[in-house]
Parts: sequence; C-alpha cells; structure tokens
Amino acid sequence: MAELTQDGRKIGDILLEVKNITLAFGGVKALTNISFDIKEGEIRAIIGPNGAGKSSMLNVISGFYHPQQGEVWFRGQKRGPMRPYEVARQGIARTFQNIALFKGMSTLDNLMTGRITQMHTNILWQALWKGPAEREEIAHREKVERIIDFLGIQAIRKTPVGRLPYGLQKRVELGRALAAEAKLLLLDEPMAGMNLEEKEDMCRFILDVNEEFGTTIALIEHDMGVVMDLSDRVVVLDYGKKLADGTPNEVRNDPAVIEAYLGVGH
Amino acid sequence: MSPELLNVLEVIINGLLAGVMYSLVALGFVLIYKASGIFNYAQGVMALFAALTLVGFQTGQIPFAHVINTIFGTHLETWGPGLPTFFAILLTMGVMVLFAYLVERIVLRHMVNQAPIILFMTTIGLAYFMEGFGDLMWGADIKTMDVGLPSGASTWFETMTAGWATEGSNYPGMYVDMLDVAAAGIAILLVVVLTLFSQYTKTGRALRAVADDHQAALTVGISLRTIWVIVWSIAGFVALVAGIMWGAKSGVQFSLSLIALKALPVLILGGFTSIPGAIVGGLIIGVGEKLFEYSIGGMLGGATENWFAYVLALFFLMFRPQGLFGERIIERV
Amino acid sequence: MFYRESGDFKTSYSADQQTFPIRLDRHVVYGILAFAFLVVPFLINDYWEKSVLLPFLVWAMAALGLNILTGFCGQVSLGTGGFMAVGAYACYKLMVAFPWLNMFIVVILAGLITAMVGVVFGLPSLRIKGFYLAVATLASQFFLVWLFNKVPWFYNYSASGMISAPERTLFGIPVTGAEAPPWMTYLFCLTLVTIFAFIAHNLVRGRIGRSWMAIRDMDIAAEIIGVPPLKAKLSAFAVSSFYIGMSGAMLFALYLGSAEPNDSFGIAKSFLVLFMIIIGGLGSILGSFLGAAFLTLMPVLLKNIMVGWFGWPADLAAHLELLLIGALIMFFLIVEPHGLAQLWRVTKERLRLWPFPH
Amino acid sequence: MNHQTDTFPKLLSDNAQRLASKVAMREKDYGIWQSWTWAEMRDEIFALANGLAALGFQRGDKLAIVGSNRPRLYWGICATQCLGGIPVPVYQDSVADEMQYVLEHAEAKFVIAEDQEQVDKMLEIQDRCPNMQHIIYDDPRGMRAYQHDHLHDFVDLQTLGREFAQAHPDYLNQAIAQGQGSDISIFLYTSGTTGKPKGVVMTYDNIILTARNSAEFDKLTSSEEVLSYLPMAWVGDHIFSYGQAYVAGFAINCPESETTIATDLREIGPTYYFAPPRVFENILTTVTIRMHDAGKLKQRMYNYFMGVARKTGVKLLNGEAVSFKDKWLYGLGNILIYAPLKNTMGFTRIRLAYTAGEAIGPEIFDFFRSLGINIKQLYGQTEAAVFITMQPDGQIFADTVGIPAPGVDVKIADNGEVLYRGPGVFHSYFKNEQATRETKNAEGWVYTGDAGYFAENGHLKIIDRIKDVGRFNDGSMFAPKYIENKLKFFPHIKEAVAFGHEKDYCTAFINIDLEAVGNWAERNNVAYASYQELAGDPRVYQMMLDSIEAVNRSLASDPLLSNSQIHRFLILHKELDPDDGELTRTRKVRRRIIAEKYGVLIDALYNGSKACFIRTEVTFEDGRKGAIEANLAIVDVPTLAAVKEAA
Repeated sequence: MAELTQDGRKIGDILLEVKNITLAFGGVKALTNISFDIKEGEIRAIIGPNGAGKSSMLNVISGFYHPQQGEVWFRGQKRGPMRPYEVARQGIARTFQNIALFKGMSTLDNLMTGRITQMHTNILWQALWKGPAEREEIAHREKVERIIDFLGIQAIRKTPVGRLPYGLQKRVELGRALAAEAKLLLLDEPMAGMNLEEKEDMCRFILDVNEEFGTTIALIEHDMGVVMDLSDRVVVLDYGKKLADGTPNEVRNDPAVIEAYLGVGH
Repeated sequence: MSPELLNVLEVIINGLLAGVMYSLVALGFVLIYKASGIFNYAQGVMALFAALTLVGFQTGQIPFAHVINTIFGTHLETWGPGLPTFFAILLTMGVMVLFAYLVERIVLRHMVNQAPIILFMTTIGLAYFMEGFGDLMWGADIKTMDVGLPSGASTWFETMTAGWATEGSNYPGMYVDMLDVAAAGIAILLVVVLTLFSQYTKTGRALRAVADDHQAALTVGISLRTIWVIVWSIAGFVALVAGIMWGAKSGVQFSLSLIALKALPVLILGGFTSIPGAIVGGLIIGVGEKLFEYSIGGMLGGATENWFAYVLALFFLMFRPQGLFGERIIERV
Repeated sequence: MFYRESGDFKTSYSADQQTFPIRLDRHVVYGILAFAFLVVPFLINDYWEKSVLLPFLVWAMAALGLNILTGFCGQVSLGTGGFMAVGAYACYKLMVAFPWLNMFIVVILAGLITAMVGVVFGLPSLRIKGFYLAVATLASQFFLVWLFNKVPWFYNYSASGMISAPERTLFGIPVTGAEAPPWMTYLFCLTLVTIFAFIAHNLVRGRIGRSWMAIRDMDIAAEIIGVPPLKAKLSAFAVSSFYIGMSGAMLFALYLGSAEPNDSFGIAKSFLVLFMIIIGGLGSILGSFLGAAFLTLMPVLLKNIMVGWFGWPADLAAHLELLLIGALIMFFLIVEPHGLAQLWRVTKERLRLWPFPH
Repeated sequence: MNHQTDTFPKLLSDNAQRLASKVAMREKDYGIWQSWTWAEMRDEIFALANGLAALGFQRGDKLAIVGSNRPRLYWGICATQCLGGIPVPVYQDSVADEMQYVLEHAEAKFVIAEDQEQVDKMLEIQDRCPNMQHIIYDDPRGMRAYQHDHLHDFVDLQTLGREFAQAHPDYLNQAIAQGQGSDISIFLYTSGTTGKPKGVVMTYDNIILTARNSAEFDKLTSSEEVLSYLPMAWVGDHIFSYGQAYVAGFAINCPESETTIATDLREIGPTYYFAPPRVFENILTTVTIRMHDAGKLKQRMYNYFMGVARKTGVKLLNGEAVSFKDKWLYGLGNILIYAPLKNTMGFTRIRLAYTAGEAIGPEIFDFFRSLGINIKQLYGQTEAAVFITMQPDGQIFADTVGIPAPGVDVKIADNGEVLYRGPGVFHSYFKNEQATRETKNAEGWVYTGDAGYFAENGHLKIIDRIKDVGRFNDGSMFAPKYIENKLKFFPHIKEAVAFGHEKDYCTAFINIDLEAVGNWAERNNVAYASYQELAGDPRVYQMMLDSIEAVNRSLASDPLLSNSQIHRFLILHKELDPDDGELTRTRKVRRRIIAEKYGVLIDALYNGSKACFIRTEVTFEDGRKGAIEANLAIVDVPTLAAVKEAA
C-alpha cells in the first residue's frame, strides 16, 4: 500500500502507532487518550500550544515516560514496558527541545556515541584496541564521517561541543540522532531559537534526511510555516487531548484548531 | 519491667543523647549547604579549631608559641592565668566570625558557580589548612576542656530508674552522663534559637530566601557575600558549641575533627537541605547504631559504630534517594 | 614553538585516532618511556625508590582508577582507601596461599577481586546521585576498613593484626620483601603502570569510554540515545576498582611491605587520590599522572626544605606541611579548577600556534 | 621525443608501472587524506574511459569539466585523452551564460560536473548547447530526484566501464596507442580581459615538452607534494598539477573545499607551490595582523628576528657568504620564529615556490625569501603553456621576471612588445583563424601584448600591457599597470586604476584593502559601519596620500616614467568586482568597462573639482542587483621634479 507524495517520495505502511495513550503525573493528566500513527517514510508533525503535551508524547514514544494506559505499537508489534535505551536499540532516535549534547565531548565523539547501539566489541578487545575494537571503531567512523559531510560540520569535527554556537549545537544533535541510523527519528523543536537562515538550513537537512536515507521523521515544531511546508501529516494536541489529525491543509482549516490557536494568540 | 527491657531503654536514651550531638554537627553542614550550596567538609575541623582556640584562651596560651620557640630559640608558654570561660567563649566567637570573613574574602568569592565537587574539595583543602593552622597555633597535644558543665553519672536518675526494675532483680539503674544531658539541652536550645532567628529576623528571612534562590536573595537587598559571611559565622558558632561538647567529653584533639564523618550519614538520611531532617536523622542514627552495637555488634567484634551509620543511610537511600526531608528530585528531559 | 605539524597529515582513520596524533608528542613520550625503562634502573637508589618513584607509580595507578570512575563516568567516590585495602589483602592472601604464583598475576588477580567488590558497592549508584553517592561510598570505606580490622582470617590471625609481604621472586630476583632491589620493584611497578595507562586510554577512547562520558555529561540523554546506565556505571566501577585494587596491592606488597587498615587505607587516602585527579585534571589520563606526581613529590620537597634545610622538628614540619598542602589545594582549585592537564592543554595550543597568540 | 610517453595516457601507464605504489593523488575528504597510488589512479581513469566509450564517446569528442579541483575531475581529463578526445576545463565560478558560451563554442558533447549546483547550471543551458549529450556528476548528493536518462553517476559510469572492459578488453589500449604527441590534448579558454574568451588549442607536445623542460630546470622529482587549489581551467594549474605531475610523477593534493584551503595547505606542507602575488600578499597581511595581537615580548622578538632575516636570509638563500655571527643569529631566529612561522603557514617543507601573473611587491617577495622560502617569479601566458621566462636559483630580483625558459626564444619588438617562440607555443585558437594569425606570425613568434625590455643583467622586465601603454599629451610614456602595481604593493591598497592616456597628467582610483585598513581602524578605534564609510574617512585618505607620495618619489627617480607621477586621486566607494565585470576572473582590471562606468569620476579628476557624486549598479553575492550612491572626495598630491639620470 505504498503511496507517492507529489515530490516523489514513497510512503509505506504504518511504522509506529500509539493507541489511547493516557499519561498522568500525580493527579495532573499530561495526555488523555491519544491515538495516532506514523507511516514509513513520511514526515509527521505534532503541533499544539505550549503545555499541550507534545514533548510528553515524544517522551512516551522514546520510552522515557510510561503511560498509565494505552499501547505503543512499533513495526507491527506491541511494545512491552521498556527502558529508553531498549527503545533506542529498537531503532528510534531523537533530539531534545533544549539541546542535550555531551558537553565534555567533541562533535565527532558525540556522533560516535549516537552509534553506540551498533557497537559491540567486548571490553577485553577494547582494552587491547588493536584488532576488532579498532576495526569496529573505524567502520563506524566512516559512517559518521558521511554524516559530518552531509551536515557540513567538517570544520568543527574535533571541537568540544560546549564551545559551539547554538545553531551548530542543534545541527550536531541532529547528527547524533542521524548517526543511530534509526527507523524513526523524533525531533523535538529542531528549529527552536534559530534565526531564519539557520531554520532554512535545518529544513533542508530534514527533507534531505527523509529523502536520502528514507528515514521516517516525527517532529514537534512551533513555527507553523515550517510545519506546513515540511510535513505530510499533522496531529494537533491541546491540553493533552487530540484536536485534529490530517494533511496540513485539512488541519489548517479545522475550526477546532483555529480556535485553539487564536485562543493562545499565535 | 525486666532488666533486659530497661537495658534496651538505656541504650535508646543514650542513643538519643548521642544523636543530638550528631544533629548538632549536621546542623552546621545544612546551614552552609542551604545558603551557598557548598558541602562544607571543614565543619568538623572548625569544631576542633574552635575548641582549641577556646581552651587556648582559657589557659592563656601564647599563639604559635611552638613555632616562635623553634625559630627564635625562645621558651614562650603562656602569658598569664588565662581568661574566664565566658570571655574566652565570646573571644572565640569573635575569632570564628573573623574566620568566616576571611574564608569568604580569600576563597569563596573566587569560587562562584564552580562545580559542587570542586567546592567540596576546596573545603577539604580548607580542612587540611585549618588543621595544620590550629596545631601550629595551639600545639597538637591533647587538651582537656572544662567550661563548667556538669558531668559524670546522674545518681538520682540511676536510683529512680533502679526502682522501675522488677522486684528482686537487683538492677543497678540506668547510666546517663550528665554531660550528654547538658549537651542535649544546649543543642535543643540552639536549634530553637536558630529557628526563631531564621523565622523572625530580616537576616534570617534573607537566609531562607538565598536557600530558595540566589537572585531572590539579592532582591531582598542583602548581598550574597554578606549572607555567606553570616552563614559561615553561624556555622562557626555551631561548630564552637559542638567543639565544647565533644571536647569536654573526650578531650580536645585531632579525632574531634572526625565528628564531621559522623555527621555525613545523618545528612544523607535527613537530606542536605533540611534542618528538621538533620535533627531527626541524628536521632535515628544515634539510636540505631547504639542498638545495633548492643544487639549484634558484639558478635561482629564490636566497633560497628564506625560504619553502621553509613550502611544504614545507604540502604535508606536506596528507597529515598533524596533523603528524609530533602526536596524531591524530578527528572526531566 | 617546537611543533612542526605541517606535512604531518593523516591518510587513514587509524592514523588519525592514534594515541598521540602529533609526531612530536609521540617522540617525546617514547623518549620518556625509554629513559624510564632503560636509564633510571641504573641510577635508582633506596631513597629515590621509597620516597619518590614507587609512591608516584602506586598513586598514579590509583589516580588512573579513580579518574575512570569520577573523571570519565562522573561518579564521585570516597571509598578509594577501602578498595585499595581490598586489593592489598587480596594480594596478601594470594601470596600466602599460592607462593609459586607469578607476582604480576597476583597483582592482577588482586585487582580482579577488588573489581568484584567494587561492583557490589557500585550498585547504589543506580539510584543515588551526586553528593548522596559520594557520601554513600564512604560506607564502603568504613565498612571495609572495619572488616579487615575485625576479621582475623584476613591477616592470618597475626598477633599484630598487620599483614606483611613475604618474599617473592621474579626471574629469580626478589621483587617483594626486604631483599628486593630498588630497580626491581621500580621496574615491576613501572611496567604495570605503563601497560595499564595505555589500556585505560584505549578504554576511554572507545565505545565504553564514550558510554561513560555520556553518562557523566547527561545521564538521561545518554540513556535515551541507547546507553544502558546499569552497564555503563557498573563497568566504570569495576574497571576503576580493578585499577585501585592493583594500586593497593602494589602499595602493600612492593612499597610498604606491610600494612594495617587504619593508617594505610584510611579515609585520608581516599581524599588524597581524589585530590590527585582534581588537581591533575578530571577526565584526563595525563592528569592522573600529573596529579599523582604533584601530591607525592610536593610533601617530599617540603619535608626536605623544612627538616633538611631549616632543621625544624618533624612534628612542626608536619603541621606546616599540612597547612601548605591545604593552601596549595585551595589555590589550585581557584586558579585552574580543570587541573594541571588543562593547564598543559592551553600551553600546548599556544606552542602549536607560536608565534601567533591565537 | 620518446613516443612511449608522448601523451598523458601513455605517461599514466608508464608511471603506473614505474611508480606503481607511489601516491599520485590525495583528496581531503571525510576527515582524512584519501590517497590513490599511480596504479590505482590508472585503474580509476581507465574504468572511467571505458565508461565513456560505452556511452559512445568518439575520437575528437569534447568533454567539458565543470567544478573545483577534485581527483575525479582530473581523472576526467586523462580519461578523455585516453579516448583521443579533448577535455575542456571551465571556470566553475563563472555564471551560466559565460559557461554556455564556452561549452557551445567548444562543441562539448560530454560534461563532468562536480555536484548538483553545477549540474543545475548545465541543465539550465542545455537547450542552448545542442551538442551536449551526457552529463556525469561526481557528488550524488541531492541528485536522486533528477531525470537520469542522460545524467550519469560517476561511480555507476565506472562500473559500466568495467563491464565494457570485460567485453572489449583491448579497446582502450588501442585507443591510447593511436594517440601521439602532435595530437590536440586540451582546450584552455582564456578569461579574455576584453571580449569573449578564446579557446587556446594545445597539443600533447606543447604541454609535455614544456612541463618536462621546466621540471628539469627546477629539478622536480617524484617526491614533490603539490596543493591543487587553482582553477583547473587555468593553464597554470594544468601545468603544475597535471603536466608536471605526470612528467615528474609527483603527488597532487586536492583541498577539502575552497574554505579550508589554508588548513589543508598547512596539513600537506607542499614542497612545490605556486600562487599569484595576491595570495602571498594576503598571507603576509594575515601574519602582520595576527602578530599585532601577540604579547609585547613576542612582538619584540618577532620584529628583531625579522630584521635579522631581512639582513641575512636572502643572502643565505642566494648562497652568498654571511658572517658567522649572522649565521648564528639566523639559526636562533629559525628556531624561535622562522620555522614556527613557516609551520603555521604550511611552508615547513617548501623547496620551491613560484609566483606570476602580476608584479609582486618587493617587501612581500623579500619577506618570504628571507624566511628561507625559495620563492621565484616567472613570466608566462596560456599561449606559451605558461613558461616564457623564469628566474634561475640564485638570480632572483623582485622587479624582473628572469631569463628565457629552456627552449624558448624571447625578443623585443621595435614598439617594445615582447615576442617569444618555443615548444610550448600553442597550436591555434579554436575556430578563430584570424585571432591565431594576429597572435602568432609565420615564423612562430607569438605577440605577448606586453611591453618590456631586458635589464642590463639580462633579465626581462615587464612594464605593462602594450595596448595599455599610452602617451601623455606631452608625448611621454604612460604605463598604468606599472603605476598601479607600485600602488598595490602597499598592503592597505587592494586595487588601483591609473589614468593619463591623452591627458596632461596622471590620476588614480584607489580601492582600500578592507582587511588591512579595517584592522588599522580597529586598532586606532576608528568607527565605521560600511566599506563605503571607511573608504570615505579622511584619516584613510591621509594614509593613501602618504603611500601615493612614496610612489611619486620612486617614479621620479625613473627617467622613463617620471612624468607618470600621480597628481590627483580618489578612493572608490565600492570594491572593484569580477561579478560587476570591472575585473577579470583572474582579477585583472578591465579598463574599458571601468572607463565607461566611472566616466564622471574620471572627468572630475581632471576638471579640478574637489568632490564628485556617483551612483553605481552592483551585483550582490546572491546575484541580486542594487545600487549604491556616494559623494567622493578628490585629493591633490604633491609631485616632485624628475631626477636626472646623472643624479
């Protein structure tokens, strides 16, 4: 049931589906009975006013929060209770709203850490370095270098990320997520706090990622313009409830959505 | 009541009394940690230093006599009969304030927004420094401290409790050291005073403000620096009191500085930021370790106090990582 | 100023990520190693062995270990003394139980045993963080020391309650005991430290090291991108304790010759090692060595000056030394909280850009 | 000559055997220097050649090469030559219709483009280039969505080629064997200072003989390292990173990107280096600027030892005798300053450096030579396959360009124009008989279009373009370029345009060097918002005035040119820019265009007015057009009486 978008990208079967997710902290309900799906190869946007529960949704998907009710289905299988790192190993990578890079490490090491789920040589080989450990290291370095090249961050390869300007850090973080070669890429406000130029670059990258590597992308973004250009389908949350779900146009004209947005005065 | 029961009761009472002492030291930590986020390892040494100074003043030692003698071949010892206890205490308080001022001036103000671990290590450095300094100033020999506190067994308590025992079991009665009781009394007094201070004085409120958030403190209109000096001074007083108690109990010597180590488990138990926590924690640990030693310690070869407190705290933490009264740690992404 | 990097380019990743990518660094290090292995053994005497070289090597090993845990994995530990004790006693028991066992094996086994103990005491780190953990590790410190005091089996019921290293030979030459020649003990320690320094570097530059640093820099993010916190933290505790255990064994068997829990492995030692890595530089192999050198050599120096030159009484000198070390530590933490390693890094950058400032 | 190696494909096979395991090419990519030995490179090239053959590449077909210095693009050249085709490298920064002219004129049937950007240009002009049939791209990034019927991925093409080789094992060898020295090897389009570019047709003999002679002249060996960063379409790069590389068998290194050249240069540390004067000038400027931020001690040290170097270095390099003390001081300076400096610049291993195209400032020249960098000048042009004259070791002068290159005859025509003849002399201009005849006479003498004369030491001295050499109304000679160069020798002057032909006296436009002057402004806290504002600052005018007076002084001392002293000048409000057609791509001044564009200003220079208003169209980076306006001050300069030769 693969369909084609007008710009010729293939959209496949359902990759991830959340069913009736309800998440509460103490008494407060962050998410109430949310269901939607993400299809293979598409760019899916989750939008909504502040405190709508977008980030909570992402945290549920990446296994950081465990919802009281509801199920997460990934690649056709119901997901049991999992630690976040197990979710990562299943092939879900993500970036964070306020950059969560490893400040003490270089750009290169951050990206290499992104591949940690694929690295396996045991501690003894590591101690010896020469042999399997080095071979593995180099194999992954080659992959990472492709990403560095793709994002055009060669110049900062060995700079500690702590020293980088905000825009570049965002880019490195994207790189770290890409390095995981995940099936599904979750981007939490990839363009927050960027200037116009940086936003354009970031859009370009997201589209290229989706196109070149066929990665499925789910992103949270405030900038409506961006969302409408980028995404194939949009799901709208408000106060932890699902307002609407559909193509950018459908959503744009949905009265409930308009109301909600006028409500918060966007 | 059966003698066994009474023995347990005795152990508990002594545990409580010891616990109060722990709380006393822990209090010093909490004050500083709340106000400046610094985990002040030097608290113990401060107690030692305070005690040394006090004794020095009382006995009229000449500071640095040892050093001077070595360098100039003189034979200085004392300058006279020494001060009456009351003045000596006042003077010592003055010294502690001066000390607090210097610490802020020379060390702390250079350390703003450093990593906690660095601050912690700095205070350890400070501890080393003060220990060396104290020894140079007053000599390293063990001194006896007498500030006129009652000491020895309390006979009426003994006789009274002896009566509780079941007939025929010639139970001697409970042993309670007057000094411990006095110490407990003073400690409680101190806590009350501190609470009142922090509740009803401008400075006190400022302190609490700082604890919550430093910016807020500045808006209260007291500079962070001043507040730090005040806090460290108060911690100094607390240290002095603790120094007096422990000094009077087991002589003024290096080991006194180790009470800091006694206070640490109290802290994790009670939480770094909570005064009530420090007190309750202290009592729990005091009672706990005494009971453990009494019941099981013997079988393990005794001296379990050295570690029991820690292991207790450790297991406790497994279930409440932020301590008894500490603020809850919420993890966010 | 001395760097000539132009023309020293990399045509392969293994060349690019080698231990010393810059040619000059490489040569200097080789030079130092050659000197340490081939020249020093002929110059060394009892004084240099006992009061300079051995302590430096032993503590460097300990610092390496703690730096792995604290500097690279971000878990502060005050239990170093206790773990060194484990290493020492394990070493002692092994030496006594298997007299024929090669000393290298003994030390490494001692390390392994410590590693296991370390893992056990590391378990709390999964729930407890920061200072709470730091203080919690004191539990291991006190408990272990108490244990070795109270359980006679550990010191083979010796009347003094002390353990003392029997003589063991390597290639027919005594390496422990009173008869061991300085150069032998020195070479023994040097070999171990060198090998394990490289191993430490290999670990921290690879997958495992990255998982440690990820946990250190941002544990939640680390877990979400796929680092299992349990594995990362416990492996750090294991490796760290392994090193510390070995240093404990070396301290007891080769340096002191005999040991007693309270003095040899007291809490003061835990702090000492922590100072070494903080003054040397957290998260830096080189830093571990610099720190160890600084804190082992400086007291010797001070003593020599005060007792040797001014002829002051030892106790006075001791107090002054304490005071000075405390002051120096504070001074260092104020001027360069990132330690000597950082200092060196900056200098090196300047040298590479010479004559330009930046 | 030995017909085993009379074409590049043959040289390639030869090197692939002699130097099989020696590195022929490196490229900074994915963080390391990816390397190819001669053998590997041969296989790559052959695979490509077979691929082209499989696409139906015929003898004599033209293949255009559009992109920056990439190994695969260099391979494209040789692969084409293997099939007896003609490669046509194109300046990749030229805009689409400039490119379109070249591709159409050259009748290019195939194109190898670097990346999406270049491919897009090709597709844009495709319909106007009927011959264009196949486009091959190096970097597949973003190409996925394109229609691929006549687009080919480089690697796919090579795979295709390998299959083709299976089917026709000896096709390629035959094709290579057919080639001979007299065949056409390449078209090099000159970015003509005036009018449309001309396609210079070169034979294998032209390139290979010249390359071989010059390589022998400078004793180039297979162990040289070269950084290939100059446009592939430029004859210089074709000689230095292709001709000489194949002849001598040394390695060429392609930088990661235009922006990283400095770092890449430093990493590679070439032994043999070519750069136009302005590059050396920029290096010197940056060095001076960076030293300004250094600590007092360092600065004192630097200044002292640079003094020593000026005194001793050049002598040492020319093998002259110097006192032991100086030698010792120089040695010390070498440890403290020179060697580290060379290291930061990437010249640690440099054995030989060339500069050409423009005259180079004496102090720039001496700066590098005094550091022990053997930088030399040569005089050449595309039509000569570069080399006309070059400076032999030990006979280096800043103001002359050396003696005739091996095998080249040089003579001066009566009108002062420089003529030459030699093995490098080009075959013809493609599809332009007339131009060919105008430039190359029957005896094979080529008119350089430059005015010059042989100095008493036998070295050639170039004054100016012959057609630019004008006359003042009093009939005395006016050599604008010569004057402009003297001005441009000052670090804070970027460009200068002198006027005086058929006028009474000489005047000039000045372009300030934003980097140098900006830095000066910073240090003397002169606030400025824009280039224009800085250029208009009176203090800047004063600075320029001083420099111009200095120039006048030196001009006064030259009897031939004493009348050329500058009487009035102004500082332009914008930088002269190739995108506005004011300069050529190689940054040569386009006098005609400037004269048209700034007529008002020129008039103002001569009608004695103190200021002049001007409005100019400009093209921005992104191609948008706009206009800037300014009111420019005009300043008079004191001049000196001519110094008599006696004096």
